Amino acid sequence: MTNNTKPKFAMYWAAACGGCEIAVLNIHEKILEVDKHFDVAFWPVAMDAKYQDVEKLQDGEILLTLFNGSIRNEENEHIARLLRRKSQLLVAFGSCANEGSIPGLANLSARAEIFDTVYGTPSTDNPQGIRPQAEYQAPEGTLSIPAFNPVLRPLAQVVDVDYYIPGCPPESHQIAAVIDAVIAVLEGKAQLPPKGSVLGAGTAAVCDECQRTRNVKQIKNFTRIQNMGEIDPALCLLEQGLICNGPATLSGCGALCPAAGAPCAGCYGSLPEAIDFGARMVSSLASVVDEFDPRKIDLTMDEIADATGVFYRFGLAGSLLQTGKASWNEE
Amino acid sequence: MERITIDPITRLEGHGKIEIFLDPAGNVANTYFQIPELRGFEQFCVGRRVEDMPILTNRICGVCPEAHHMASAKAADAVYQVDPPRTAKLLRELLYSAFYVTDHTTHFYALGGPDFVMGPDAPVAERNILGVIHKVGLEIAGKVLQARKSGHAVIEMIGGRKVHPCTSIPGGQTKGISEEQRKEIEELGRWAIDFAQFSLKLFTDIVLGNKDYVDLILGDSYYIPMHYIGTVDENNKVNFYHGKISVVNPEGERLGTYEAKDYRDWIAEHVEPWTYLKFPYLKKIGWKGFEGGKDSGVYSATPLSRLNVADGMATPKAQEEYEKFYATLGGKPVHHQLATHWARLIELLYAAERWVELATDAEITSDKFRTQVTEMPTEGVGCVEAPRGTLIHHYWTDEKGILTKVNLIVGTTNNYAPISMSIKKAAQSFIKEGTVVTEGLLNRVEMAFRSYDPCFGCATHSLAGQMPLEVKITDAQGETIQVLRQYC
Amino acid sequence: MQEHFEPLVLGFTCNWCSYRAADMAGTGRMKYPPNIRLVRLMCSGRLDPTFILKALAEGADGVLITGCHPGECHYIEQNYKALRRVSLLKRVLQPMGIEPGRIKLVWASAAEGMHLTKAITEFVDEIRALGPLNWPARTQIPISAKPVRQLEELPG
Amino acid sequence: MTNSNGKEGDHRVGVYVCHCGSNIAGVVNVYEVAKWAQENLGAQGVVVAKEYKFMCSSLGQKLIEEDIQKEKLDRVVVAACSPHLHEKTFRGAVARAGLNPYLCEMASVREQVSWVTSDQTAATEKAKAMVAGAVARVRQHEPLESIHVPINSSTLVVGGGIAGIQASLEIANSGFHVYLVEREPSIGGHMAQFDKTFPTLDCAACILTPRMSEAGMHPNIELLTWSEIENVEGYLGNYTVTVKKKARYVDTSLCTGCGICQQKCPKKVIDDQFEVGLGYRKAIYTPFEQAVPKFPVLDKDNCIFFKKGTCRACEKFCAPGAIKLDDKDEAITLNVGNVILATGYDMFDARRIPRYGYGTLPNVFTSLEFERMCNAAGPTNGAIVLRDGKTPPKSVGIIHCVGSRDHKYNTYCSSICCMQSLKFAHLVKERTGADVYNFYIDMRTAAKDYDEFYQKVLEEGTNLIRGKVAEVIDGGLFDEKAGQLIIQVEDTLIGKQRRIPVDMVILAIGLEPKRDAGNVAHQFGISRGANGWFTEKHPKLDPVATMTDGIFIAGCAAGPKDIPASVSQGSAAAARVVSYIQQKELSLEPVRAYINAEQCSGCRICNGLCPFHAISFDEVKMVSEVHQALCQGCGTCVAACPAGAVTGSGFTNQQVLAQIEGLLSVPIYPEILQPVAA
Repeated sequence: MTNNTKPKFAMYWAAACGGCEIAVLNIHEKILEVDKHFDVAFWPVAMDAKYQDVEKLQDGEILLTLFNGSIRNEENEHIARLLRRKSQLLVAFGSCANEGSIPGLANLSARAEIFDTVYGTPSTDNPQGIRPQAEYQAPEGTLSIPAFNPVLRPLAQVVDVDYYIPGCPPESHQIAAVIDAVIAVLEGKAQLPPKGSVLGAGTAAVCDECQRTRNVKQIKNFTRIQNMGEIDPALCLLEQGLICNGPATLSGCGALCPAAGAPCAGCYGSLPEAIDFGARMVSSLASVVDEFDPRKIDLTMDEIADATGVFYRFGLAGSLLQTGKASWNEE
Repeated sequence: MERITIDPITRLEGHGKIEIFLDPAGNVANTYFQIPELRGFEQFCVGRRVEDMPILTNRICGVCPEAHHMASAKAADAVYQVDPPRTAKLLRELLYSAFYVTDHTTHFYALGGPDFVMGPDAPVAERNILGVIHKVGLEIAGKVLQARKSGHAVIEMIGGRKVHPCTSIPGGQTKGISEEQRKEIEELGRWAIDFAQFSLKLFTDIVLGNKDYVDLILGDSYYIPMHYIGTVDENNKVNFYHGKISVVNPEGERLGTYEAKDYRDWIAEHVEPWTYLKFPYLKKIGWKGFEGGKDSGVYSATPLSRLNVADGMATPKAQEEYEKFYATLGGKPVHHQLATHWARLIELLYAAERWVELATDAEITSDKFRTQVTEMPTEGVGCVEAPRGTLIHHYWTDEKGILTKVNLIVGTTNNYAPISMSIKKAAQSFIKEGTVVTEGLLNRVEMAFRSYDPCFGCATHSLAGQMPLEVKITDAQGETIQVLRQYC
Repeated sequence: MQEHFEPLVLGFTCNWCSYRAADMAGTGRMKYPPNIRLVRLMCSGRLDPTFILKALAEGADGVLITGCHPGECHYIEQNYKALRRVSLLKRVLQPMGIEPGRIKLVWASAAEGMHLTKAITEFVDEIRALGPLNWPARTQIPISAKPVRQLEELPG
Repeated sequence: MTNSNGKEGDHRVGVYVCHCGSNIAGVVNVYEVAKWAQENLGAQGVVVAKEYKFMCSSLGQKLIEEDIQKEKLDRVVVAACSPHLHEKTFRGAVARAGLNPYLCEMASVREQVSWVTSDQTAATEKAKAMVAGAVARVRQHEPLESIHVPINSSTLVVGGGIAGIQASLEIANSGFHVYLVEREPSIGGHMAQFDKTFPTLDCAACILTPRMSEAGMHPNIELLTWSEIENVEGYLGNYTVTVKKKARYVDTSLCTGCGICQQKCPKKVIDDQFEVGLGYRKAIYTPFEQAVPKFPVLDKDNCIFFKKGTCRACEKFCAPGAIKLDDKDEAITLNVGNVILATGYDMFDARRIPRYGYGTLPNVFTSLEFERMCNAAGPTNGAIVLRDGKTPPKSVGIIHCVGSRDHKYNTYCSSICCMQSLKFAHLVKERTGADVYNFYIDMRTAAKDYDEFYQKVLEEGTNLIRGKVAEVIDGGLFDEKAGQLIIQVEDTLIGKQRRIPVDMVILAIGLEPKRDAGNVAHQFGISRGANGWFTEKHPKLDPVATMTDGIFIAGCAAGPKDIPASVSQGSAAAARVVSYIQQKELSLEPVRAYINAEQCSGCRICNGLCPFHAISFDEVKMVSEVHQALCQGCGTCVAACPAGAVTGSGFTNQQVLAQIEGLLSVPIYPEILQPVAA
């Protein structure tokens, strides 16, 4: 597996669910391409190499690192900094590394709240109110686990990032495309895209790839999927009153969810031109609400349940505000 | 006091870490298996829309999102007291069966299998899927990939996406399948049955044909009597999607069978300050520490557990294998935890058979795959058998269907205590005073815990089938006196 | 926070009404607190919620949005869009711990310099009452964790 | 002084802080602001920061132009007054130096800082913040080319008083079409009610009516009397105005203005409009003899037919059959390029000062009533008599500043009352020989030949008493002759309280903005001052223009004026309009929206948002597009695009966000005193 004439490749998961790794496995034979062109220096899920081994490498010795998962604890943060140092090109891979993804919703709560809830659920028997400790003195000696940071962060908030591959997870065909592009660069057939580019995605929003018919948007009421009698299988879901994140979400997935009858969840995040996903959804939806009476406007907006969670489902940690007040305001 | 650290990928890389403390005599005083991961879903899912839960909880695990998607959808149904149309249930279970095939396949060939196919003491470099390929022949690699591919194909057809499906909602599914898709799914299913049988044959030939392996399985170091839970259908047959949860004690007596919604009468969770993961146990018996036996609340929920609690398998071929299983291992319940690998293959066969049953059901292509909700949302429990254990989602909502409280008991969590115990047991049997710690130890400890196919934040899924291990022996002063490592 | 808290408030004005009202307040030498700093837009319809989030993230304690009275928008009815966006944005921000009162929409015609002056003065007082927000997003939120609250009776 | 730490290859920004005499420098420490910009905004590309007494002066502009050349500036920030005043000025300067004019940004540190802030340190800090904001913004500016729009050559004049008539005639005589809209049945306004005009004492009618009929007959003037403005849309050069022609019940195409209907109409009505309650008119009437147009209007509320369903006298006797009892209000749409508002004024209601007895003491008159009384065509045919209609007064008191220069009512000076009161004094003496007492605060006769007139009146023996009248009471209360009026006043010249008995009191009531001036301001998108008069674009340099291009003001609508001033304003406004029309085409701010087709997903969110229908959807390319001609640059679609695919030039996200960052980069000055109550 090791061949030092080949450029080094690394892939790491920080606070991740493993979906990104599965998505990479799902490119099937393309994996062999990677092996052919790269010396896989570090890929915990795929082969054994230790963090110490990475430290032994020269700074910048790794050509390309795909980093998935967010920075949830001090360990994630440590590895992020290490890999940044060792890599020429660090790629934020997948929604967690790009914008925090769903675990980023934890930024709405104070750390203490999270612990109180998790270790005090209705099925938890914890009369002493025990909370896991980063350092714990067991009778036999000290036990340690990585400390849980107050705020979950996307990769770019911790280290400098060269490229972004969005998606939860990135679609396998997009991953394959990026790998082809990288190999083309290695073979001198292509140039690297400008730093900061988003790779493995389209240029417009999900609607661009959505096959549903669309009309001029004018929304009187918002509804929720379980409350709908009929759902028109061919008409834009937003026009049917469902909150669909498609208009604000970067294309590239092929509009999978709307095609399957589910509103776009927004996992590819916003377009590079857009600064804050939530702001885009708020602004666009509010603009097309067909209501003029201030009181009625408020009522219509009330129909959008959990606007915060829906508009910042994937992007809270990467948004302008990054967190709710509680998570940084803790005592 | 000596201290041995087995750190799967060292603390700063790791997703699971084993600490072994020795007493002055050099015997195992205690072991700690720590989980450094926490996300806090129970907290940040509060305030969300109930219909979002199936796509939010997906992200607990990218290896088994299907399990969370299903449990979540069932909980959401319960919140609205809505009974999805039969077609919706068929579709969900079909997706789920296909998922089981891919998941069990991955585990057996990439993780569990090599230990047996290659032999527990074979050089590390060979004890992975590549070794298996060399020994059994290249076509097996194709079969394994095919099994994964076809599973994901079905998942995408029904669930809308390969990873993190999106089609299950309160009251059913957002889409159905066409007759063309059904045909394709059926074909893939029939192939999956052959593949499952092939895998069982492989196991029989290589493992059961080899006395050493049988001894190993039946040996003492992996023998831990404990309670078992698992989901059974109305005939007490193993089921992954429907049914009640049944509990047997180490003697095989059925302590009871309960509705998922009553899980809190049966299960409680214990908290330790040195790990982020909780330890579920049988409430009626109580938490007695990391102890096996009928007086300790510790239970497991694994393929072996499911077979132990059930009266059999609901499909013919799997039923045959089931009977063979207990005939070979000497009756129920089986406490030889390594036998879990075999049990997993029997489940693989069941899943494939079930897959075809469902794909050939007349109603599977119906367009009645969703029921509009009518009741006011309140509270609901959803439960499925995840490959790694009984998965519970419990939601409380306000009258608008916004989550006010969330409780989750994730598959692997069920087995946290048993895994810790198995590790301790393995450690004890391989570390005796004076015993020089060999790399064999690493492997045995690893085998002990791999048999559970643990999925801690999915960290321990390892493509090359190799759990890199490191043993650090330090003396009481904390000075490292020996480091042992194993590499690919 | 400092003993004497002075809110920092950002204001968005419409080129046709409220910005002229601000001009008029000036020409009329009407006094209002210096806590507010104004941004000129062509219309309150241009108000992108991003601007409000940016202001809060950059340390503003409150944001005042001013536009033409309903029915008097220089661009017919674009001010209604602002009205709707603010209504929805407040709902999005509340669960994030940002009080709805930190964002306020007032109508002020070009003739209402005095009205605008009053509105600004009131708003600054309201924000002063709410206290500082000083959002830390810009100044890095501390990454490294303090230990989780210790509980008295830890076993062992 | 210049700055070396402007980054290489980065923008080179010049910052110019204006003192505006002491208007800014009196409160904001302009030296500190410039120094601060120089020292702290280097990283922002500021290479030079200067302050100067008057940036808008030619020398100030030259300073900027020279720096652009010398320092190779590519961006300019001017911290001075409101951009609405001098943005054009400085863009011009920048352009002369060879930069694109839109690479200049203003910070309004006068209107938004020095004029509205008491605390000097706080003001200086805020000024810094605004400079930082402007610098950050201007760095994001791109060169823009302005957009050209045609100017519709028709003009709307609102208000048919002397100012409106004058404006209309000037424009019409230059060969352009004018719509003159008047709410009353006839043009003429207040001037038509007057008798003599000061200081020349020539009769108002004699000089006004020729102008009225000239306007009435002018081929380029379309009179729309008995009409009101309903709605206004559009922008400079292209306004669309909806006018409501109120039902006249007279077919103007048939009416000959013979007046027979008025004779035959059996219903007498007190004329509280033109005759201010002193005279009568019929239910169908022309307000006065020389009314233009000559067509009468039927007063529905008083018409017997409309009350009882019978009568129809007017109809019976109208030979041409011009009476049209089924007449309806009619809305007509006018397309005009410019608008002149000459909507005039209302009189102060004397009843609001009860102690002067108007409305309770019969022989207390208002100045307007007295004008009508003096008027030969008026209710008394010019005879000056008491309320009884026959007794001439032996003594008359004229009280100045009624409702003016009074903190309880209007604080401003109505500017015409002094001369009007002196005129009254003269007329009383001339026609009745009665004793006349004028009670004044100060005498304001500052215009050509005015003070001469004052001297003349003095010589005529009018008693001038300096003092604010305390009250006017009935002599009956002082066991003196009942009906006799007693004026209680402190004569501040001799320092004595005096009680002066008179037969008649004339209250010189002040001028007030039209009751509905607010609505008019809203309709036309212009502003009003604290006292309610329309605000000029610049009180001295641009007195007839408003902040809204293409909307002009003339006459008393902008504040109390005498006839000569109103007339010259009418001409001035006309001149401004004609100069616009002559340009045929005008360049507008190139503030427009553009959609990046590559980023547009065709979600169609923006399609319904544009009130000017500038956004269309290309069904083939499946993307939305903005039509530049129709786009008015409000930026609503820019803000609404969920993909960020729409750019609003001049107000791009980058520009606004940068400005926000800049504005907030300077911390609030913590020791601000508690804010001054507005």
